[in-house]
Amino acid sequence: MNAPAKPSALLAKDFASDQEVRWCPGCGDYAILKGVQKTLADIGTAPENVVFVSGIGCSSRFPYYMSTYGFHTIHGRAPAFATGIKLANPQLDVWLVTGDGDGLSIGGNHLLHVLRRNVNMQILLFNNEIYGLTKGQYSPTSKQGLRSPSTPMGSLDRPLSPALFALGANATFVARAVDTQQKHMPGVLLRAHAHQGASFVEIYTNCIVYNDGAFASFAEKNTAAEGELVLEQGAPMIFGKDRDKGIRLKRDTLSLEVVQLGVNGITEDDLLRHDETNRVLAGLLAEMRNPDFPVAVGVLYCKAAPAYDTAVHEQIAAARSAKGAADINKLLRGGATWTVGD
Amino acid sequence: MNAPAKPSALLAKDFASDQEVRWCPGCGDYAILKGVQKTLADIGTAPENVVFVSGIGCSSRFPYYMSTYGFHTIHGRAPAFATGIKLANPQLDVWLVTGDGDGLSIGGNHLLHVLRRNVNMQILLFNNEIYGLTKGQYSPTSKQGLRSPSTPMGSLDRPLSPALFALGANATFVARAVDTQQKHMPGVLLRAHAHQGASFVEIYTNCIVYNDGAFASFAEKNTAAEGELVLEQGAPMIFGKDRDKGIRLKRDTLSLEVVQLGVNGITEDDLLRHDETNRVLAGLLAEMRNPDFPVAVGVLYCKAAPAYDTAVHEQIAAARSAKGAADINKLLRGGATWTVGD
Amino acid sequence: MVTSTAIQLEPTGTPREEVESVVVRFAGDSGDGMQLTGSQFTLATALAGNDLATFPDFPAEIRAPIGTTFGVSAFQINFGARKIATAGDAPDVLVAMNPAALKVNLVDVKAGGTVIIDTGTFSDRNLKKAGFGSNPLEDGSLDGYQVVTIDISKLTMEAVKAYGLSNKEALRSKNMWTLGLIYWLYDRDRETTTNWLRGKFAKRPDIADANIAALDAGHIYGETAELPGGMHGYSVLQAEITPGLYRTITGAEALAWGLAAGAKLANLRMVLASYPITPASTLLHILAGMKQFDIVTFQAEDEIAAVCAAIGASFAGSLGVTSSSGPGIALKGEAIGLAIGVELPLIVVNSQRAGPSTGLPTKTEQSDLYQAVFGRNADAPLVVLAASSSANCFDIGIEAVRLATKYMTPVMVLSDGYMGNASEPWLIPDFDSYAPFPVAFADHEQIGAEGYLPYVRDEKTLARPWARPGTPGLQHRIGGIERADGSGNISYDAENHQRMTNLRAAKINGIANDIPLQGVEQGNESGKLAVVGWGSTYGPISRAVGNMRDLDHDVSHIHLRHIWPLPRNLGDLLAGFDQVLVPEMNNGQLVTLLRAQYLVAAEPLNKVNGQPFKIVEIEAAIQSRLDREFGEAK
Amino acid sequence: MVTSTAIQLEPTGTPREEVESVVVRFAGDSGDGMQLTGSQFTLATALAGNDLATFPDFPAEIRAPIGTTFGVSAFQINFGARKIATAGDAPDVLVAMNPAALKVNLVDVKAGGTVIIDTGTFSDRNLKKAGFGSNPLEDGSLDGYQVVTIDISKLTMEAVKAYGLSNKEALRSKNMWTLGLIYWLYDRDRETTTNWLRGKFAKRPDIADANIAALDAGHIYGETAELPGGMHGYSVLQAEITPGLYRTITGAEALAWGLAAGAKLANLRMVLASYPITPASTLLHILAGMKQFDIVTFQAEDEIAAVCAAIGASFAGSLGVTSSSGPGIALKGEAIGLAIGVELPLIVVNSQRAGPSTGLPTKTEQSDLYQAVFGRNADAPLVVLAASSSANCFDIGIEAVRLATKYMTPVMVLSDGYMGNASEPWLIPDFDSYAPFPVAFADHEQIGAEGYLPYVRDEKTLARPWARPGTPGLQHRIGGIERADGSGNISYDAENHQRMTNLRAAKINGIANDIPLQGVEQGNESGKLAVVGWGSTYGPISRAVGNMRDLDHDVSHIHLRHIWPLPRNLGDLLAGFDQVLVPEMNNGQLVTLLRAQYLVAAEPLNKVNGQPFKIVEIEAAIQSRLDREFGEAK
Ligand SMILES: Cc1ncc(C[n+]2csc(CCOP(=O)(O)OP(=O)(O)O)c2C)c(N)n1
Ligand SMILES: Cc1ncc(C[n+]2csc(CCOP(=O)(O)OP(=O)(O)O)c2C)c(N)n1
Ligand code: SF4
Ligand code: SF4
Ligand SMILES: [Mg+2]
Ligand SMILES: [Mg+2]
Repeated sequence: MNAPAKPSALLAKDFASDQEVRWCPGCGDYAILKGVQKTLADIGTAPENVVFVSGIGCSSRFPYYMSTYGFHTIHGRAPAFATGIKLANPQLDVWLVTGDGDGLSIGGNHLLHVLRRNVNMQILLFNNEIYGLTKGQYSPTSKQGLRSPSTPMGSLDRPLSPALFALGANATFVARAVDTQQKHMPGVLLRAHAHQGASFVEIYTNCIVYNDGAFASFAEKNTAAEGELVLEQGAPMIFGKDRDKGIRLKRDTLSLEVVQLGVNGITEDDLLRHDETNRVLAGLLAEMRNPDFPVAVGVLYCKAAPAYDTAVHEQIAAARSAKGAADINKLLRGGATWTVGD
Repeated sequence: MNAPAKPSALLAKDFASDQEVRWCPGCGDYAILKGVQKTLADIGTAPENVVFVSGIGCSSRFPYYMSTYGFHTIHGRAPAFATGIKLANPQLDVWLVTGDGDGLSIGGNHLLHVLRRNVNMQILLFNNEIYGLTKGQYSPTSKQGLRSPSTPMGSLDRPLSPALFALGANATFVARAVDTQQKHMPGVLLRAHAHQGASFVEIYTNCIVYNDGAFASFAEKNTAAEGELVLEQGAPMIFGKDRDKGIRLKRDTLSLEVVQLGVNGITEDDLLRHDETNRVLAGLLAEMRNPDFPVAVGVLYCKAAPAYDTAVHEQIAAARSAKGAADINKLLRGGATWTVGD
Repeated sequence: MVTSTAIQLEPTGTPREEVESVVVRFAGDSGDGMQLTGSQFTLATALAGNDLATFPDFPAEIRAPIGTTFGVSAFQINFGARKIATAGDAPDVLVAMNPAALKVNLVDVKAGGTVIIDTGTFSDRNLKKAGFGSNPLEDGSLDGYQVVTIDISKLTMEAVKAYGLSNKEALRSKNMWTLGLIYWLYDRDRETTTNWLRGKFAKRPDIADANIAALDAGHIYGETAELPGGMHGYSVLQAEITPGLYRTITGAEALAWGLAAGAKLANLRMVLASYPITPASTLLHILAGMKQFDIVTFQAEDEIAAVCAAIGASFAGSLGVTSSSGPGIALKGEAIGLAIGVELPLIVVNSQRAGPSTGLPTKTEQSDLYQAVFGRNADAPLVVLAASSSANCFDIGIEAVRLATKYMTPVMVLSDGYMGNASEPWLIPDFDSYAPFPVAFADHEQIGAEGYLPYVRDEKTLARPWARPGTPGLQHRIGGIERADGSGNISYDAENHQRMTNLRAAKINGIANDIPLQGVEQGNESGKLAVVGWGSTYGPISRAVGNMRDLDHDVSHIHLRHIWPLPRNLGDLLAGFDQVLVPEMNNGQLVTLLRAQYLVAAEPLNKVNGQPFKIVEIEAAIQSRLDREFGEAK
Repeated sequence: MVTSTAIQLEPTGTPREEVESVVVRFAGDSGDGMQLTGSQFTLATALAGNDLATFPDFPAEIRAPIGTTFGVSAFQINFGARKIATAGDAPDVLVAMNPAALKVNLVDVKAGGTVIIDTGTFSDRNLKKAGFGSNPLEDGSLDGYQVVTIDISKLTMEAVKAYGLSNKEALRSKNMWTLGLIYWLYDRDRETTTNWLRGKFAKRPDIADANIAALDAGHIYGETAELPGGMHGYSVLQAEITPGLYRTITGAEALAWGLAAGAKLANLRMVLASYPITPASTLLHILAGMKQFDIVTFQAEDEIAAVCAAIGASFAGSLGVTSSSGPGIALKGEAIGLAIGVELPLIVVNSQRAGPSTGLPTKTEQSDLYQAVFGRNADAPLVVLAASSSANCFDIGIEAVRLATKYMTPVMVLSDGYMGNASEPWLIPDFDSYAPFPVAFADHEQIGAEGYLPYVRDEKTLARPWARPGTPGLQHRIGGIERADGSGNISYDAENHQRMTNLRAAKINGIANDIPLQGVEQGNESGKLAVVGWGSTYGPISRAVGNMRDLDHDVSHIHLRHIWPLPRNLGDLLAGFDQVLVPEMNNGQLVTLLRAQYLVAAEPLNKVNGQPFKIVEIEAAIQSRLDREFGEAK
């Protein structure tokens, strides 16, 4: 494979393609695009080593806007394409962009399997809780009761939690970011990139046309402090405008509660400290929902495990050293043969 | 719909069809067939109200052996067929039979969605950790390293835990049974049947030809007592030949440990009591694996939630009473019309 | 073709020129409400007694940045005093609400046509966004057109000033101002639009009032202002139209209602299982709002789940329907094979769009005929129907239900994005005049010595019985593995497979005896040239053939609605023509079928640029075939 | 056809009758090792210098209950001193290891043929299990056959007594005893089998010894015992075979190796992504064991993931291959459309089986031609190749890689269950004699003024360049929405779509200039009747045509390996024949294609009972066509 000279000091704009961005004005995806371009610049990878792969949806138009290699595939199947790319060339830095419909409706199975196999890539699921591109039908993450063109009397499906789904799929890295939080996002993306294996990042994004304000209770300037818990490894779980609230474990029921610091003698020491290697904790955090709880963002779970694509190529290397150089003529003559004389 | 007279005192054999059972001699599926037939007799449903739906696989031949209505469909899609059946007629008692390949490989997405939607049916996943019908390739539940025709150097995929997957899918009922445990199975199946919504039951079954002994460490006569924890709602978690071992919660790490009753003053009161309404606990139990832990069987999780198919028909009823009797002529004449005169 | 025939006097005394038919295109930014404008104009035109046809052309983007060419939305209407077959080849009048709309649409306008422009939007910034190097109003680009420049933006603002709206809200009435002007231009009544505005903005009467004020202002402007370019009013006489009650209807509506009607005639609950995809989603949306008809709609997790749920519903005794567009239909192929094998009714609606793969989702094409007829593994015949127009979708929907239930077979219905969205006037039928075809489910009488046999066939139709789960004594098991003739049990028997394969084929082929003989739409039953079409090419073919016949050319129009099996007289019919021309919005698919079936030297005429055929294109092709024949005859 | 030609003397002095060719079928319970027996006999026969062909026939069940008819496994071999084209219409010799095997297979045995029966298994219980009302050994059912009854079970037990095996283990050698007897019957050498047993049971020498003892005992029995039914030894002379080094090869092996060879010639890593399905899994299994060839195999979660991963691998610069059988291929249709649109190399192998739907997974059929050529949404042409025999799979594999990489296109390879499993002798080619066709990936030289343009085409092939991610400066983005000619960027432009549709079609059609002209396998280049076949009907057609030509009939055999595009001379070639007959193991698919393409009145000859054509069936069809022609000529 090519080992290109590392370009020095890449800027976010070096990762922007010449294509006009065609999301609706005000769509949350613009902010994610900015965040990703910044992250790539921070990482400093050469654009030619990066591949963006996506399915179909507004979010899945993403690759066209990056100056890297890009493959806008078909609806729901991006994880399989991405897996194929990594199997062909594990050196490539693969980023997968999908939506809540693309990734969890038609593509749920592929997402499940790429996560459990732990193929080395970053998976960004743009969750706007709606089908944007097809004009506003409810999605598997839409809140129950949503009225949409296909559910005029309100949707009846119980929504999936992408993070909980990923944990159930045996994912090794599960994180969350928010379109509006440009300062926070690159940190999460950097962590995802650093992780060996399938790094799953749910990004809340506002579809201004069909589901405006779906995350208003925590994703806006004036609601973030109260509505959100920013996770940090080892740190006590504190949130609130005045940093006066925290999360405590109710040990006997294996559940969480919100407590007020300073009230009833509660101190930081009573609070849960984030341990991103604990899957059970991650599951509890994933289930925190407004208004009873703050929504947890940041790295919910991260646990080292061998990457699938690496292991595949180790087997190939092992076979080559065990069986010797491949020789087609030898292959054809292996096993029982006989000669017919002239 | 038909309201057939309830036949009195049905026997297991009343649920057997006239078709010769064609699994390999010694296959665990025979025992499940017996267990299911017995359960149906215990329930006392009329066979004509019961529909067995399956995908493709050895396990999926199941419907042919039942005297009920049966639909042997295509690989992986049984949950969708079953959903359609319930949407057409919620009164039918639908049982879905699938395998670890059928249900979790090609069919993972449909299983995910039928669980999250909570469509009222019983889902029996026959887990033999192998593809039986196609002659022994590894499956998504196969242990890592399994050598199979498609993985001659050992499989690299990290296996799924069906129960954990179901919990991640927001399932409302998750249970486990074992082919060899004929006494235990009907109880679990009765519970599954009683639950309103999608009841997921993983049944460990031995593929004697391609994966013999996969569950030997807990599913055999001489290993069950030590290898297995039989869950009962509210009961302390005790197991072992001498009922001298138990499961205790390590509160600070949110994890479980095996303890010896009587040692270090440990008594029954120190043990966890099963609470099947606690999803976090269910997740912990689902992850217990031999040899460090006993395998939990019985009802891991059960929580009431409205069934999807019922809710769908409630909307229809509501629309009918709100909009009045359907009249095609009125429909065609709704909105702006005009008359062209002679 | 606008043909001036007479000069009438306006009430005000201004002369109104009488024309036989007109093509108007409204074009503006996605946010300018051009589709609404178009549909209001359509309704008013229908009420005025003209025949008409429309072509809505949406941008591919959900909401492209304002002012860009890819954000342009257009609506074309052709209306007249005679039978109207298509939305028209080229607009006589283009309304361009901004530079981008002008940029994209000017090329299509007929030479010498009228171009009405809102100069209020022709800022430098907007010109640049639209990709104009210089201002087309000044650089001579518009030479050769009748140009009418009006600052519609400003005039609208003035008209609605009284209602205290924000600038943005006020400007939203621009389309109504424009509509008012066009209403004046063609002497349409404003009342329905006024009423519609009152209903739509019931909760915001200020907005309703503002829109009505704008509408009136546009109209008054026409009446009173001295129009630039010497524009004057026209009148279009009423067309000769079959008397009766009419409405406008889109293909998607007609199909939804046709399926509902069919289910009613079959006395079945309908279960529509679908997954959203452009342009098929509309059918799901419409049926989702028809729950009072005992219609269950299910947005499945994907297209495979959708078709499987529909088959499950049919197994359970309902009418299973699924709908999608090309790529989604491709995903359903395996399951459709199962429905063919287990012989259950199933309706699969394909709203075709341009491909391959994702292709051009918002552009029309009719390139899924191969997929419909051949697109499955193994020998897997089914019924294929194709609607020929928006309104025809209603009858095709009913026919699909009839055949699916009578023959226990999947039926594929081919529609397309154009037909689905385009509306046309429809003489509303009396539903009571449709003969019911209630399904006779199997009952205990079908239980014989060997029990109930789900694969014993009706001798005439070759259909197997349909037993509804829940019926005592009829328990049976079916599946995708070959089924024994009679019992339906798994059978690996070689001769049984041969027999069942033959039976499946014979059942579908036999349907040819239960569908109408193929007729000729226009022209003789034999002759020099047959133009054979299917689907939404009906309009342009019929007008082109009509025009050519008016010029005394020997050409006939044959239009297929039954694609598989083909009508049993079709081979003989085609044999009566010297030449057969098959225009299709694909690279040649029906033509393959006809050549293979009848060894007739049918020739393709293909167009795959996402646009319907123009009449002139087909006229030219007809001419060239006829010329060639004369050439040979020399 | 066994034709006695001379009497030879055995070493022992017994006469050995010389025959030209023989058909032997081994049949027994799944557990009886009939496939192993068959393949050992095949090898010994090849070493003896005969030509041969085989037909393994597996039961559908994994492991049906012992003794049932649905658990019967059979292996047929046709071998001779002349060219052998098929596994033979009807066995001369049937070896029936139990009543069920007799029950299932007797019907096929040639009248007067030999039936060798292990009477040790003919217990009442087994007879009942096999569904015999009375004992066929006694009730006259076998009248008309040469019946050789031997208690093979007992003789085997005796032969292996010395090795102290359990009864069950001992009885497992029955097949070797039988093989020994048949080796004697046809004068085959036991050495390779002895060596093979030693290798196979290297860890259980006692079992190896027992099997060898059984093999020897069977042989000695033949030499010494006075055989029932007057059976005596035969000899089959060596066939005239091209000199060289040979091996036996199944279609699955040949295809796996052909693909590996092709990848090597293209200088590419291969990524095979597949999902298990009968009978396609074998290819996955074989390639999974070839990692040393830099072959990545991936068992995906389903067929869709498999094809998508393969396309992903091609995007990344490897050779993406996916394989399945009919129902799985149906699932891949949507993604194949993407590969067609983005124009990446992809090989899709379809090991066809009987359908529709799940159908008869273990039975053969060639009914996926429609799906291959037409089975996708929209105008989506690709290359379709069909192997004509097990050995031909090797060259077809290489050709698939050549065309996929040279033309940047998906190639569908049609094989079938029969071909995949059947082995035939193969003159091993010298791989060094194959011309390499290394892929020239795009490099910085392709960067022009507008940057790198992934859709600028090679003028001759119309292929676009292939740029490997990781290459600096060639970053580009492609996808399923229509791509602008040149840049590949999303384009909604109408004329661009028309142009790209035309280019895609022209590229595939142009391949007709890069494939061999269609030749005639046997017979003249024009004449009264052409029999046109494709795929694994090669054997029976070639023998049937050969036989009819031997009888001086004017009939030719044409066999297609390139199904799409068709060879450019095919139309002219077919036009030279009065009649064209197309035998297919389907309900008539290639025949549709030929009729549509060339307006030739080709007629179908269909067989869909899961079994290959018999030679006599094709002979009869040829005769009837020739008769008819004479009839017309009168
Ligand atoms: C096979 C197939 N089915 C359906 C579609 C239509 N489709 C395109 S995007 C989409 C859903 C998009 O939702 P999401 O993934 O949430 O993306 P968003 O637009 O919200 O970013 C659907 C249903 C398609 N293109 N292909
Ligand atoms: C579309 C499709 N793909 C693949 C297959 C082949 N196939 C049949 S069953 C099966 C896997 C069976 O495994 P599992 O579900 O675990 O069932 P088991 O046989 O082990 O009971 C596969 C791959 C098929 N029939 N259809
Ligand atoms: S529809 Fe929604 S998600 Fe799509 S671009 Fe517009 S705002 Fe964004
Ligand atoms: S292969 Fe395995 S799972 Fe299938 S029937 Fe045999 S023992 Fe059972
Ligand atoms: Mg979304
Ligand atoms: Mg299994």
